[in-house]
Amino acid sequence: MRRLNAGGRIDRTKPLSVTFEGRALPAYQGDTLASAMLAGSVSLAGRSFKYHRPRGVFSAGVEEPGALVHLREGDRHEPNVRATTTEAFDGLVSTAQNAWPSLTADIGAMNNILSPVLSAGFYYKTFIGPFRNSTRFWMMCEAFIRKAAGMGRATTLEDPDRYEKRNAFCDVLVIGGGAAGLSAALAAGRAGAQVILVEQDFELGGAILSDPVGAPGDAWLSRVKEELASLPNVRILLRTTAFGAYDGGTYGLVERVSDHLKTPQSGQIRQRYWLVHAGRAVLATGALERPLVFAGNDRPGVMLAGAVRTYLNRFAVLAGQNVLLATNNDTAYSTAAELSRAGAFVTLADLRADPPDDALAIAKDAGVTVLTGHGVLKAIGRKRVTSAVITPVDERGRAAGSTRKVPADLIAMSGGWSPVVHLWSQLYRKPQYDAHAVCFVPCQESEHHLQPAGTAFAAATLDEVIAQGFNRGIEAARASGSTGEAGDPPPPFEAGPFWQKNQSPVWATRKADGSLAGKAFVDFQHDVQLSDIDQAHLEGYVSVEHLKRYTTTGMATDQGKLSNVNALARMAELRGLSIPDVGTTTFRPPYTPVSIGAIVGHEHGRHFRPTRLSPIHHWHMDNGARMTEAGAWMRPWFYPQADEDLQAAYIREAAHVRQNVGMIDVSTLGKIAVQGPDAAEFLNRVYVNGWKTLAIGRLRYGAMLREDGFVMDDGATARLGEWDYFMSTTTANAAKVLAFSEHLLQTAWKDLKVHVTSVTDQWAAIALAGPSSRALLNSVTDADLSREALPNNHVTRAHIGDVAVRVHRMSYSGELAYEIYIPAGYGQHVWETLHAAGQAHNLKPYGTEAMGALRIEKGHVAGPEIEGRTTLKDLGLEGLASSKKPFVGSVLRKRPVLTDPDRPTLIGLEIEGDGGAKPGSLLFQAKAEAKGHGEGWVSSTTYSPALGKNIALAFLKNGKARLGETVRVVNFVGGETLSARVVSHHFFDPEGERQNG
Amino acid sequence: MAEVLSALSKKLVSGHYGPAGDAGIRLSGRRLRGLWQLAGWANFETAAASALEALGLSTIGTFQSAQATQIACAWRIAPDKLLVESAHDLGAFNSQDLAVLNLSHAREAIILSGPAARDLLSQLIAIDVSPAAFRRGAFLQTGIHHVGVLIHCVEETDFEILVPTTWAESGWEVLLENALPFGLEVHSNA
Amino acid sequence: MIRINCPVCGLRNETEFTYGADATVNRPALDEQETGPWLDYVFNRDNPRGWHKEYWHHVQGCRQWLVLERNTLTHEIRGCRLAREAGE
Amino acid sequence: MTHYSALSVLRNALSGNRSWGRAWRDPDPKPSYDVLIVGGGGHGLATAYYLAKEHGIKNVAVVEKGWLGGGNTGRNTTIVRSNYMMPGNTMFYERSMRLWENLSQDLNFNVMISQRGQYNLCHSPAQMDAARRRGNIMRANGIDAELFDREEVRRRLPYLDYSQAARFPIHGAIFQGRAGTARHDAVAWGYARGADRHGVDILQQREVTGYLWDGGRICGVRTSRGDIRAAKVALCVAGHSGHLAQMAGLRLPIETHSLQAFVTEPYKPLVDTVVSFGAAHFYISQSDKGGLVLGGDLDMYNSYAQRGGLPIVEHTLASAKALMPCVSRLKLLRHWAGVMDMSMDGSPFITKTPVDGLYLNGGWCYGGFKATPASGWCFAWTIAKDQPHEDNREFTLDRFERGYQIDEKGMGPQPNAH
Repeated sequence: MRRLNAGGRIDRTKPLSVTFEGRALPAYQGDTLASAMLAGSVSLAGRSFKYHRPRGVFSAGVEEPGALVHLREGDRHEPNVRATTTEAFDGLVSTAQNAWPSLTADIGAMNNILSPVLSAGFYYKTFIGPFRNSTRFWMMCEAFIRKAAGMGRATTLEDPDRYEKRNAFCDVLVIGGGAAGLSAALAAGRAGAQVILVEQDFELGGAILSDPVGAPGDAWLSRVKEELASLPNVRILLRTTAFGAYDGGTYGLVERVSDHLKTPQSGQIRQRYWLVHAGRAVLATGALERPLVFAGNDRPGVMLAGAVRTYLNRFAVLAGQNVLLATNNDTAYSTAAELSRAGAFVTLADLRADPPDDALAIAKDAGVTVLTGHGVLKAIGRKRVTSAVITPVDERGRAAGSTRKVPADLIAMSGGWSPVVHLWSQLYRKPQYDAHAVCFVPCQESEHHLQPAGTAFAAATLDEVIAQGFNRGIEAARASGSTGEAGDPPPPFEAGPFWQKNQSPVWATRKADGSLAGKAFVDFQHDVQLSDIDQAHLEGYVSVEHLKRYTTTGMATDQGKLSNVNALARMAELRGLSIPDVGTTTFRPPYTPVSIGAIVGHEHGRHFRPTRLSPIHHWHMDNGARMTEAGAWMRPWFYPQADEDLQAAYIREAAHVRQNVGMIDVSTLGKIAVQGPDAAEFLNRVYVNGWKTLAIGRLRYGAMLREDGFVMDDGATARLGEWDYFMSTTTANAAKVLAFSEHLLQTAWKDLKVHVTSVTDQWAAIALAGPSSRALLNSVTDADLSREALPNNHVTRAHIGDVAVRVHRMSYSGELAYEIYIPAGYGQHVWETLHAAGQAHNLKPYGTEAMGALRIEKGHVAGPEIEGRTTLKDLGLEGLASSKKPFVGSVLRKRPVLTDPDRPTLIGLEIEGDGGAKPGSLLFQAKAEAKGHGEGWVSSTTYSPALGKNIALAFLKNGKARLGETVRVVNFVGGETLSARVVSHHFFDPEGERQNG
Repeated sequence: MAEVLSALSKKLVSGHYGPAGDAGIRLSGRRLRGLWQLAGWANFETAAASALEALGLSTIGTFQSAQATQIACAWRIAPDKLLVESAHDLGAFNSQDLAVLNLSHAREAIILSGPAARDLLSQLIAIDVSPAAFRRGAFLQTGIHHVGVLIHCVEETDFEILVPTTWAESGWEVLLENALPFGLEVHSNA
Repeated sequence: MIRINCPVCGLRNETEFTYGADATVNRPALDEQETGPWLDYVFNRDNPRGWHKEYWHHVQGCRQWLVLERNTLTHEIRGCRLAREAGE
Repeated sequence: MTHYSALSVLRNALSGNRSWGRAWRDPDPKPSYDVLIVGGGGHGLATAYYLAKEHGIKNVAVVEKGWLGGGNTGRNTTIVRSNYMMPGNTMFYERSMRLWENLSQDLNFNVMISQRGQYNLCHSPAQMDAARRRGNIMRANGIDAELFDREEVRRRLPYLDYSQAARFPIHGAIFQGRAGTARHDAVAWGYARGADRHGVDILQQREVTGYLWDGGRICGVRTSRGDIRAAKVALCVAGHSGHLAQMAGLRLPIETHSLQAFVTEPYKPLVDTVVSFGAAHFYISQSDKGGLVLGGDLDMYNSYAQRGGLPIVEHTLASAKALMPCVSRLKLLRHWAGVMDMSMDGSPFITKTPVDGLYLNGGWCYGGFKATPASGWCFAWTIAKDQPHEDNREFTLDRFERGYQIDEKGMGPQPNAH
């Protein structure tokens, strides 16, 4: 039990039930899972990625490479959870991952023995396999590798929790709630700016929280917090990570709303994704401590010094009794002194020969043994550090004198500090190397919307941290036009040497000959050793990107937060360059991993995309229709009677239309109002056929091309008035045709006085088709529907009951047919009226499948034929094109390949046999070998009840000349070959007597 | 008389949804009095003058601000387009210079109100809807869940959302889904 | 998130728009019969690294086509007009 | 140069891994080359490799402005497949597939070809019909393809959403079993090592700033570190083709767009294949390390910035959860972008250009990585013989003038729809 009896920022009145591997941990409100593990003397927390080496808690924050666990169970199970950032809650259940059969006896740890063989790039050099033209050998090996890799186990269950997205706007976004960020928020808030302050921790304070309770920082913190709370224009988001900086001053944040509870409360969301649009942002993200490199620096019990201090002061956990502190800078001295005062036996080995006197004094006053010019050569112990070999070192960190072994159950190390520049770097900016501060820092550019401050900007003292934060806050507020008085910065508090660095560039301890005393790691999760960097160098993988990818350093879940600088430093050493000359890799979002669910918000399941419903939709649902997707729309596919399947239903429905009368909901057709004095001219330009002569009350079928001369869409357009046309498009292309029309009218054809407006939503539409359609319609309308008064391709206004509708006489099915356009709100009423009146005429509704059968019988083209690669001629529509006028695509449609007489053109097929063909089958000459791309392909198929046979629409090379020929229809993936006779695609009533009757 | 069937007829079911307690959000629907688009060209304002006069309006107004009179509410939705809610039949004003289009059935009006209404909007649209930025009388054309809508701030916490009819039910469900955590009351009649 | 200042609707996220294309290519005159100008209009692009004049369509807003100048390296925008008011 | 094998790895391990030699040299440029390839990505290095190996042209340099493999070769989602339908594409991509199947042995470098199969899901009867047509063309050309119905897909991929709540129900899928993934970096490194072994000079950190001209003919390049002469100059700079062509006075049917990719934290095996969503542009696979690799749509606007925008991040992750609800609690680790040569019909160019001495390989759209071996192979052929191979005969610049658009998706002349 390592919990101290007093101190810390935990609430000892609120004990929590927390378990790891079934073992109860002593936890209180305010703990993290990691602090509870340490308090409960859990030294083995996980296993590394490659060698499955034992790993303990290493850090106290987001950079944690080792203590990754499975959190929660069942459908709330979550893998790869960092114990260090997991707030303890009552009922927390966690287990080990990446270990089998157990954490302590992990078979995968055998890899450790093989590690010399598993060196950098070993995959690339082995498993190539003995067999040419076969990948089997590798895939067999790969199966084992995949099982061993991968860290945590994912659940396959659906997530029960809710997520939410929220847009926010502010003048100043402050990222980080430590001394710099608090000062920035205070300044901007006082100046009157709208401020959002985000902090990833569950408490404000940053590094101040790692000071002992009651230290001067506490008073400073509570004063600043109090004032911030009093400013209504400052919004504080705790448990919130700014994960990404994007274009336009947009930042992505994830707020963990209820991850600190066992389950979200009723109605509560789990996480909230904030999209913040900020005028300016202040980057006050602090710095991360770097490890030192020595043999065994990954052993459980080796930790970052700052983390040890955090566990001591914030969580009242003494992580070891016998502490060896290794450092190359001043910050560890506070840690040493505080550990000593807490009762630990502390030895501090400083790689520097001459540390500053004030730091030395603080350590010595606290009873710490300080060994200057000393380093740790090796940590000893397998699943827990037991001792260390220390040595006097020269100015390069090499052993220079006799080594000795000292007992230690904790080695705390500080290799200096790296500013957290991730968000700044994400905006595709390269940080610069500051040789004095020994780290990469952001450049200061006064105009940029993201400004660094504090230790994120390598501020050297607390005074500087506060001043920078405050000034960046004022500047950001002023940039947004806030003019309020910001006053003076909160006066700095008295702080120990923790805030001063005086860092030495030495980061590794080696033997006198420059070699290491064992395995020494730069990347702790991916098990990248210093020797791997050396090997990469030997093999020529010397650029930072090659180094990273070849050794995988920096590619683990911590994304190199700990490893990058040490790896770079080694490569710089090997190449004889400075660190900045070697360069650095690009930081990419997210700063820390974010849940996919959070970013998705409500857009999942049926809300993945919106759904579009016809005004008559609910009638179909209430009357047993089977629905099908058509883009965003739902459409009736067929209306099964009794236990009919699709095949039986559509054949019955299609036959019924030809014999009696049927009706179908065609509200999904695209409808565009084309209005204005130049409307006819506009239509004349976008359609291939002529429109200048269309009289009011008439409608005409038209086709339009893309700019490149291929067919884009077809449909009928009616002239309703002098300047009013009503265009219909296919369901699929409605939006495209509208946007294309708007583009032409607003860019190239600004002189045309035309407006195009979607009226798809305004009108419900019903197609009534079949020999009895006129009689039925007559029974419910006041209009004269006689052949003389309303011939085919004419329009009339009418009433059905008291609803004013428009009746377009036109046919897609080849039958006597009408399309009835009804204001949407009356759509269902009119449908029901027709349905009721239709009982006397044996009316049946039909769905899209029967509609398809009818149009195929008639040889009308639709989506499968207008598939983006077919020309007017291919579709048998060449006759439509006017030669008297230019139109969209009229020039490019004449390119040689588009006019090649040998192109596949639309034909009909009569399929032999009972089964029918499948769309997508290929056509071959009857006796030719079935290979290559074929002579054509089948686009649409149906059983034709009218003809009593299976038919198809297809494209066949030079097809018009091949009527009567027998071709082979091959469906390779269905394992079926059929014979078919090539016929005209106008299968049924080619003269159109029925539709014109 | 045939009744206009709202596209939300299946959705406007009165009741309280989400956590118990005071509802942060109230949702209901409203039947539009009639909706018209007036569109013109270079001389749009002149061409629309008599129609505007009939509606009690003196100008075509400015972008993003609604003009409301006793008998109409007008939104300037584009430089040369006005969307007007009015019971008047404006079809008579159709001319060579003014294209009038009846859209009365093309939109459903969803009424969103309650203390959390602005919070809900901030979940659905990436526009500043704070009271200072989106004031009474202002309107926005934007997208909710990938569908173009018009949102009119009628009162401090009352908003009308004009949704294309065929998307209305889907849009309603998304509103409902996001409103649930606030506590939600649905009123079948406004 | 690219933010576009629509002259009608104000500053909006790119999600409300669809991208048009290069706005420097001019559609040939309607009666142009030569293939060359059409090929150039439909297929060929300068594709600059840097400032780029381009069309955007405010589909979930005022449905106006806009012409804006945007830097293809930095995504910075300098100027946005209605296409109908933009010069040739 | 060390021959790679388990034995060599063992031998080196025993000597502390201190005896490895460079995988490729870092030579000084010669004053003149027979062929100079601009762009040290997979395509450029493969071209150099096959020029030397297949055509005996060994006086070759590859000039790279940064570090080899640093462009799209190292930024893609590593999918390889040959499910192309259009004449002109089909056999080209199948050649690539066959080269992939022997690439590790050929290069003596394990490029980790993992033929774990790819499913393209269909969400409507119409999509099933389109998939059938594609599958039939593949099969008729000797390429493996199978069409599965909903139940078969469910049996094989049980973790997808088959519930009533799925917005786009799964009707079935087209499957290519030989498709899969390869380790992208290894492809660049393997070709680099292979080319180097044949005597090719790989010249890194030299940016081409212009051309050397001899009358109307290109006879070399200017670089940031001096001029280099060459009888033939070949561009393999997808993403920047427009820029380098412009320096030679050419205007191309290409726009540059950025395409994003995503990887999650590593997990134990969950997705054993490649799965493409048919209702939105999205696909998913799992790397050997365990990261779920997600691919999505273009950002849709011209961009040379190698970083992506948030809307596509949101869209891609929403697609992931729509397809596989269980990913909700998994975490995105990293997202990045590459800049693509988007051609006007979605298909590439491997061709001589109208400028004497200049050859172009570009316009790869979404499909560059999988094409790498065949691209290098066919480009080498074209450069060596001054005429295209049968498999790249249609990848010319004049195909638009002829009207031979190789429009795999039927989307028309749009540089961002393919």
